[in-house]
Amino acid sequence: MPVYQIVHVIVFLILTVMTLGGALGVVVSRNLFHSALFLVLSFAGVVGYYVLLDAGFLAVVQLLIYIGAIAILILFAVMLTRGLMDKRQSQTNQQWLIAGLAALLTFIVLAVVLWQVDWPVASEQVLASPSMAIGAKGSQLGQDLLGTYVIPFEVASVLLFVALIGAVILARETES
Amino acid sequence: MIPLYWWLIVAAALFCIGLYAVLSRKNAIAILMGVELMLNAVNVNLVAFWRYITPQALTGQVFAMFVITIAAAEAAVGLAIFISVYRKHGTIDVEKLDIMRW
Amino acid sequence: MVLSEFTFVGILVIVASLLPIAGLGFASLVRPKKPNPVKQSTYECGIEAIGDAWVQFRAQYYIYALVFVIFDIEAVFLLPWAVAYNQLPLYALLEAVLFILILVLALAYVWRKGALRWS
Amino acid sequence: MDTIVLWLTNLIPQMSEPVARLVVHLVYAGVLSFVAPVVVVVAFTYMERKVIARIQDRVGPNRAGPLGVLQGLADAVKMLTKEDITPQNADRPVYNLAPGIAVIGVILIYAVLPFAPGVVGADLNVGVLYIVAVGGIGTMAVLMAGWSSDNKYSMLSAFRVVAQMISYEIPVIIALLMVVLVAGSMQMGEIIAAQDVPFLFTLPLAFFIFFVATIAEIGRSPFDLLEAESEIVAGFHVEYSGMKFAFFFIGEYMHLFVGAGLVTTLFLGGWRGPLLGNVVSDASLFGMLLGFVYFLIKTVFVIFLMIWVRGTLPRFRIDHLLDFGWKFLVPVGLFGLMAVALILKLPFLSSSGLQWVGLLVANVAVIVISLALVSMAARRSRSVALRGVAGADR
Repeated sequence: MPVYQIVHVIVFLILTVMTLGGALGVVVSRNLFHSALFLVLSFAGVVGYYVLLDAGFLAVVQLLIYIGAIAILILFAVMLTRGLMDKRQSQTNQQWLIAGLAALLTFIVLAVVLWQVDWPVASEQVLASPSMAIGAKGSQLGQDLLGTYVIPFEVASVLLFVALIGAVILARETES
Repeated sequence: MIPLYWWLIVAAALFCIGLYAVLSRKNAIAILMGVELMLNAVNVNLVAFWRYITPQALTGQVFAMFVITIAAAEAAVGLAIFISVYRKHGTIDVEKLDIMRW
Repeated sequence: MVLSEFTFVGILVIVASLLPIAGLGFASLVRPKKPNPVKQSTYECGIEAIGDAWVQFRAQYYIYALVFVIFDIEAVFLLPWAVAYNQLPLYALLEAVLFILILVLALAYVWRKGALRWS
Repeated sequence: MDTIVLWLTNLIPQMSEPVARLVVHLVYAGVLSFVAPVVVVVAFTYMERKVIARIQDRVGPNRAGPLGVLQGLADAVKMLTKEDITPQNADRPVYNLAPGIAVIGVILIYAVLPFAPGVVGADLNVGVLYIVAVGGIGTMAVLMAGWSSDNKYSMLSAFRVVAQMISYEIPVIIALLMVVLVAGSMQMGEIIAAQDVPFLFTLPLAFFIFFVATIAEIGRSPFDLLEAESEIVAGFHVEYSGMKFAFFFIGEYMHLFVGAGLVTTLFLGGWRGPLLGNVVSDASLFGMLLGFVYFLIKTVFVIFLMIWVRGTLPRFRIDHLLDFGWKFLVPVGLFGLMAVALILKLPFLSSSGLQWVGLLVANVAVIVISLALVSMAARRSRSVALRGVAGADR
């Protein structure tokens, strides 16, 4: 096996430890602020995944949106709503055992199925040259977004519009 | 190259951890974090399928972009609801927020 | 795949994280360490701190974060458009202007509602 | 990078190309993370103190070494030997991680900054977006520091700083969108190549927005609310001392330099300058050196401008600051963006010379119209306020 492939696998394993470790941290941590920081760690692992999968643009988008925006939003919400931060109090409801079993069972079923299926992976030479979302000059993604996906593109704008208005109305401090 | 099913199994694990968070946590924000983990798992799947099965078309990446958009909109509105509820009831423990039940 | 353009970024993350480790490690060798309760108490202008750090903050901060998230995503959609602009036909201009105008409308609405006012 | 790799493989023939590349990358990363912080902090704190002193009719540092040039080193020694005090109730892991993350987040931006022709860590295809995205790491560090210190003031300050940073990230992105639109690329190399006329002259609006928003992102005066001593003690890092405080400080100056470097690269043509490219080849070592000198001259000039702004303008109030971002820079930027997009598609402006003129005209028009609107609104609100005062008197 060539050296770069070994490096590839090592990087994959490190990122997996980050992503799944972070995710477990979110679930286990009693301090909600720590949970949110573990969530950021998990997102950062996914950034690395996208780089390994040659989706550079998405990696940066993940960094920008998830870590730079959504995580900030969650941290703000955590800081604004104190409560349930008491370390002595249980953070889980009574059905945690059933929930854990259900999640574990789902995982086992999924893993077995995913492992058994013979995926129609593309041929070697197709795999060797994935399409670039954004090149040094010009962008396939931009052409797709304004061509094939133009309706979703505009609908996304409307969705953001509605989300903004709804959220602002909900979160505003009403004058009293 | 790393085999495709490695990615899929990691994504499945991430999804199930998120599922556990949604089912078991009391705090509404923690539940939302679980949902975000699940959406991330879906995105990893989409991008992995794009890379291994149709690397010539950008469909997987475009889908992932829309999923991220929806995740952000959902987080924005969801957290706004929590803040509003917190202001009214002083808690965002979903077990105590059952006034709508009766 | 062999050597992604992000390789250097990965290397830089690892090397750069050595800087704080090295800096703090070296400093811990030379600096004094004589803690006492007064030194370690919270500094709030010299008055003794009452209660813990958590007080009710304004939800106004959250609203700015909210508007920011929405515009951030808009940027993610507009950047591929901007890069591809030279290769796109004229209608791309109209589509993008429509996209931007919807967001201007959102901003105008939030502005009119006074949500951006720091009363 | 390629030039240096080639030079190294010629120097040591036994070395294979990938190994040479790895070595160059490691050395470059080492320079960026260990040499650059020291040089940048020592040089620019000195420059800032001297310039501010001159503006305020003082002498500035003059004790340590000739003309006080060793002042920065003296400060470094002081920081190293200071005791490290951690508040009793601090959330220790988070508290200790925050300064490191702050400085790493800034160093990561340097990866895409081209210092000279071919001297860039990674000329990413998504370079511009990468800059904005990595900037978000700093925001995270601020929140971590503010939260973990267990201090009301640091938490309040963290809220403020984050509100400021995210509010000014949007204008930065809009200005960058204009640049990307004209250059047709997000890669720093391509953006420099597209600047036969620096974007300062074709996109003055974008330059203005980017410059102002960069100052705000770095958190320098007049946007230095994080250090508003009279209001919030000293910002989110009140509880930090010694080396941990020093890392926030290093991060701030590293950010100053990289911000100015980005202004240079995106609007002033980066390392481009006379003689380079036609008389002296880009690929030669001398060409690299010359490019670096051009880059440095422009960047130091931009930093000088920032210090000048700091020495001249008073601090903003938080509500004015947020209003200025959301109610002025963002709408003006969005209309500017649409104007630029329109100009680029006008059929009768097909030659590049005419296009430059068109862009300049459109930019200036947007600036003039928006300033006129603002002054009209200001006059109206003033007269309303005056009427209120008059009514109260009666």
